Amino acid sequence: MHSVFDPASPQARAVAHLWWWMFGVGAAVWLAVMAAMLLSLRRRRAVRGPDELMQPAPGMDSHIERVVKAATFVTVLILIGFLAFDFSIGRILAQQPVDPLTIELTGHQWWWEVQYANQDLSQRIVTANEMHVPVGQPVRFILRSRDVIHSFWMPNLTGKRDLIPGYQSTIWFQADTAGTYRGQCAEFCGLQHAKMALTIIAQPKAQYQLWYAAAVSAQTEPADSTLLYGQRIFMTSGCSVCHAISGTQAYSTVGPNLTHFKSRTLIASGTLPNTRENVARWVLNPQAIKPGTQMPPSPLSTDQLSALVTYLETLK
Amino acid sequence: MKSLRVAGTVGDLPTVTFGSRSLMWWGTLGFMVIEGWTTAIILAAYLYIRQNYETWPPLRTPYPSLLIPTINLALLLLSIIPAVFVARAAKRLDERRLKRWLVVLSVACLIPLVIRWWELWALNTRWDTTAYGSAAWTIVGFHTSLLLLDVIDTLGLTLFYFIKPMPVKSFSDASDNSFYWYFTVGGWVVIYLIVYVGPRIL
Amino acid sequence: MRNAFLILVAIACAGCEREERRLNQPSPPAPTQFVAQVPLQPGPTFVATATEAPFDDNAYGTSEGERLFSQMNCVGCHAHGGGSMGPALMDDQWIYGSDPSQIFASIAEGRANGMPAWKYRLTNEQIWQIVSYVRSLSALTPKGARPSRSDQMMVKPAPAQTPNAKPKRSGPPGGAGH
Amino acid sequence: MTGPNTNRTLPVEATVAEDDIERDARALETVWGERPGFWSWLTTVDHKTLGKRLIVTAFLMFIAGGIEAALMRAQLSRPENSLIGPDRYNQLFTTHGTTMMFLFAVPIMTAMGLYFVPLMIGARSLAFPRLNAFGYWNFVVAVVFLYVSLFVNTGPDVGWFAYVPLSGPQYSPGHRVDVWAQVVTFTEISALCGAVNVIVTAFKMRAPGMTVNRIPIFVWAQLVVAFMIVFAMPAVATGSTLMLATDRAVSMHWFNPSEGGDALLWQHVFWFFGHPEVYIIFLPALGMITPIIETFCRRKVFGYTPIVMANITTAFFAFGLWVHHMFATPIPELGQSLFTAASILIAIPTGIQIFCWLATMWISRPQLTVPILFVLGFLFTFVNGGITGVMLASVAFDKQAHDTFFVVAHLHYVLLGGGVMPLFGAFYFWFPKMTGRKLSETLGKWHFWLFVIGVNVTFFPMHILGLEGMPRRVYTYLADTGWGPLNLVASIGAATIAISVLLFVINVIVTMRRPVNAGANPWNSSGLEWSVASPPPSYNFLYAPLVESRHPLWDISVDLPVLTGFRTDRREVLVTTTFSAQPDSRHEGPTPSIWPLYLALCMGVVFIGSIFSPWFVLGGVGLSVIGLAGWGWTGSKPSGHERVSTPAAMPERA
Repeated sequence: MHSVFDPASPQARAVAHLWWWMFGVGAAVWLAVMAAMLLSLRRRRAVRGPDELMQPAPGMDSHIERVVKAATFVTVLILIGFLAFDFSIGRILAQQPVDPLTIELTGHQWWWEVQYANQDLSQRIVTANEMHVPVGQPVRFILRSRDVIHSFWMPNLTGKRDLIPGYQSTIWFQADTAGTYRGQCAEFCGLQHAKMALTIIAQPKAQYQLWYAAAVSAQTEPADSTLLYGQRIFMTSGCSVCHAISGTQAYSTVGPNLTHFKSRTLIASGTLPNTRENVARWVLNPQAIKPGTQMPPSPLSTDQLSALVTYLETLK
Repeated sequence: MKSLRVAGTVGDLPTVTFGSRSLMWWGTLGFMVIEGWTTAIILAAYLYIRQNYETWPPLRTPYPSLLIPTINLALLLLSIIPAVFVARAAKRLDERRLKRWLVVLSVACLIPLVIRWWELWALNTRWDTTAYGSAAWTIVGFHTSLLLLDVIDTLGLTLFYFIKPMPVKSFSDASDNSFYWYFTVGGWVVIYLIVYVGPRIL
Repeated sequence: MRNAFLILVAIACAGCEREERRLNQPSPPAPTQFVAQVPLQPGPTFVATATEAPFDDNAYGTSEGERLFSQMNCVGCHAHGGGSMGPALMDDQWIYGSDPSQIFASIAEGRANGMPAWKYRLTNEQIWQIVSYVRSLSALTPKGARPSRSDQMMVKPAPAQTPNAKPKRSGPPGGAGH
Repeated sequence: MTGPNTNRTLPVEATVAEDDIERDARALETVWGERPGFWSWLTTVDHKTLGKRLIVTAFLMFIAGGIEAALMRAQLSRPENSLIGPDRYNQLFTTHGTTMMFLFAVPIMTAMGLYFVPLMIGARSLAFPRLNAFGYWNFVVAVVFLYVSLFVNTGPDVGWFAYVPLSGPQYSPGHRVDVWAQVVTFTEISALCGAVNVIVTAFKMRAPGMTVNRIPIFVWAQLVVAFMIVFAMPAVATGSTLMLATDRAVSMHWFNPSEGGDALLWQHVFWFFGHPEVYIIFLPALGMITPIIETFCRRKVFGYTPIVMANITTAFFAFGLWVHHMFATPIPELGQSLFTAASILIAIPTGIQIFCWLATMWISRPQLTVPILFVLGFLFTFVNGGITGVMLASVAFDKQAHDTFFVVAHLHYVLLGGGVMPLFGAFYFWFPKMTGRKLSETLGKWHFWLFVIGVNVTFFPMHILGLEGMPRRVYTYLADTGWGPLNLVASIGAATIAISVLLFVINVIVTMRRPVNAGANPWNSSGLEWSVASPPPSYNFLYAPLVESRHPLWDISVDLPVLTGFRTDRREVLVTTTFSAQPDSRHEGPTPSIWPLYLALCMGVVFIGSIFSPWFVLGGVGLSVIGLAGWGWTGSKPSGHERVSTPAAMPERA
């Protein structure tokens, strides 16, 4: 699933490498200290035993002093070595990417706004919570926040970077192996901080190009009457006030962009699989699933709801 | 209990001491360090905020005016003189002269406190317009609370000396009060330079 | 001693009320009775009593109202309460009355000269939240629940820092305007 | 040091007559003693009464924090658990953090200092007893204010660190964060009062002959921590009161990015205090370990000077590494790597102390009583936490582990392992001195084993959870994240900890029913505190003990050398010079007074009132002027027999 232990990018691999070395040396040091502690109890006395004072024996003291000095010296050596190792890993992470794919990520209270920047406006993609990235090409994120501090973190791909209002920070990685990677907001940001996940799908370049072309293509116009009825419900009831679908009159940027909504694997910021029944349950009462989220329950009747969901399913 | 062997007597030790031999002096020093460090932190935050602005003070915010603050600074510096005389009289245990200089010190420290109200508005900005205004008001406001605390101490001490018989150790407290007053005035000089003169230089 | 305890309990309940986060609760109903704007009315005359906005003394509801006020672009016409194309909301001049039911009607049904009807766009709970925020702009709601400054530019004194509005009769007699 | 009668030749030794001791003891008891009754309960200034009271209050806060932790673990035991909603959970984890850090850890460590420092340095009381009372009552106001607020649904819900802008005026409506800001302010005042007291007592009131290199290591640790408090607490007091509270109450723009404010400024100000705070909790615990090891290894600790130097070095380094809490923020890389180096180097002084203890145990024959068991538990748990701490110092790794359950595991290993275990060991070791009764060893062993097992079963799985992507402060998690089983193990561990603490409470209650039969020195230890009765009389020392070595009770063969000559008709304490501890002057201590409590309530009116309206602040200041007048008035009662030491010394006034 997602963890630091199976890295999928050079950055995460470097850190995992550093981690396993630290774990090994750390465990060895800990075992050594435990051994010293337990062995020091070899001549322990009964609690009720005689308690005459032990006068310091000069011979023993100078010997033990040399041992303590040696132990301290070894500790300093280990720490200095570890410091050097960490700086070398740090330099790997600090290299600048060469012609990266740039994605602008903006944190909102409890979802992620994703924008594929591109000079040619027709090639721009605005989506939410889910991103496709090409394998083998560096991807650079420009991170901003519209409200509170969030933190972008994909354990398999790279370390975390905070999104702080008033700051623009950047982080980059290069996915090596294809796959679906999950990450979650790592800085406490309010009521639904626990369910503010995002997904990155790393695909070989060819598949990525296909996805990109589909994502940029126009939505298919609703053909039959139920789809038209569904679209009208979307436009007239509260949906279009917050959500936008490019190619229709809904253009509000308050909520996540729903263009090509059906092509996403998860909805509600990585909380539910994108099935018809989940979408219906979510639209009817999102507060039951994510109490405190900014989307209100919708006063739709059952047939209005099914028409709306049918329309949403056409947004491939 | 082991038996006790007399190894000396403390009977002939003094009970009233001055300066760093007395506990109260160390307590005063402790709180001076705390308040001085708090002022240093706020000043550091003030300079940290400075990084967020191209121009300092921010656009359309006038410089703090210098007239009233400079007058108040002079008054504060002048008030060190009665404080020195209070300390000297206290060390000589001369109660009559101590009372006289305490009255002078009380007046000399009350006036700057009153003027401080206009000095706050001499910042020429409100606390809720920009971070610059907030920082300036917080620093001057915090020092005003220190000034108020010390004025209360001085007035209290003066009042006590006039209305009740005071023990000898209150002389030591009087010299500690002067010691604390030097800190309050010294702290204001630093704040004055950074908050009032600083914007013209930073 | 007993009434001191009662006062404490009263303060505690006010605290409870102000701080409550009403999550996943049914939407408070739209008002059924509207306070009359004009004393002339057909049929038997009756004077509706002032209604109670559900979020007036709830800090979370009022802050959600503030969020909706900017997200639904009310700022476009009313600015941050000072008014531009739309009327000002911070002063004590109320064209359609300042009673919660009247403001609810203004938002839900819309008003002349361009005020859109939000009845089908927003749920009742959201409209009530905006009602409470609008009333807090002119300091008609309790001080503790009014929002403090926002993280945007400082364009107006924060509602929490404006003194409570003196009750002023607004509009024709019979208007609640409390 | 100047002083009229330094190192005069001491008179020929004479033992104090038995009936003189009786007479002086009775006289001092009347002068120093506490009259029973509620009024004297409120006006007490005895550092032992206030110390015990602060320990009990802080331990109640430990239990309250523990209950909050148990509720959190119950909610996290299963994925998508609906036991506690997000709003209630946010209040719980914030109050858990705030209670444990501000209301339990720092106060109980300073309380151990306030109780034992006078006893260990041979002083009759603290330098400023009424200031100590003022500090305690401020702490009580903080406790009452936080927990009343929690029960009226106004508990803070933004984390114990309250990062802006979430804790700012726009994203935290209502008064929840104001409650947090004022609770922090009260605990700062309380800690600062304690710190000034400990510093001045340790500098000026040591027993004659206790030169700087004869100060017990427990006192050294408390002294170093007091200095850290003096330089760390103002940072958060400034941040919470002068910046966050004013931002929320009067629309200041310290943290408003649109008006020149800066969200990172809060993190700098908070963590500049935050990291020294965890060392303020940790160093006193280290100071408790040395006397325990010395007593039960029956041997003077190996390396007194290295341990003292290590304490001082840790204190300095602690102020130089706060940015390692902010490695994920857009701070330039070079700056971050500086703090990596500092964060790594601070491990060396603690390492030296641990090597010295291991050396002492190696070359002696330790008795495995409960206190030393807790020291072994400390070594077992803390060394693990220390190593993960060094790992977190690396910028690269911290980017993967920051704000995840890996950090939760690290901080609990170092706080529970490094702080609470030595504290429990200290309770078992000094309980006979405080109450005159020994805690039961069998119950103690059960408590020890359950606690160590509980801590490790609870927090070791969190290392793995953290590296598998589980962020901190989440009220629930999805089932398909695979975090369910390990969270269940952690919740079971939490139950074990709860049982072990319950066993400790039972042990205390059972022991308090037994007769007072522990005697002055039940463990044959070496400190001055073991030379007085248990529980110690109100005046601590009948006569000022003359100290001639680091371990007074072990190095004196027959009888204790003392300095007599104190007046027995008023509360007299001995003031000595700072470095060589030569007797310098006698100081009259204050008598019980109500003004500390009154002034603490005025502080309550000022700070709690400032949330609701600024007029409370003016009213509170007015009330506190009356308090200051009362404090000064009772403090300056003329007493006829004063002897002045000034260059123009006047003859003794009749």
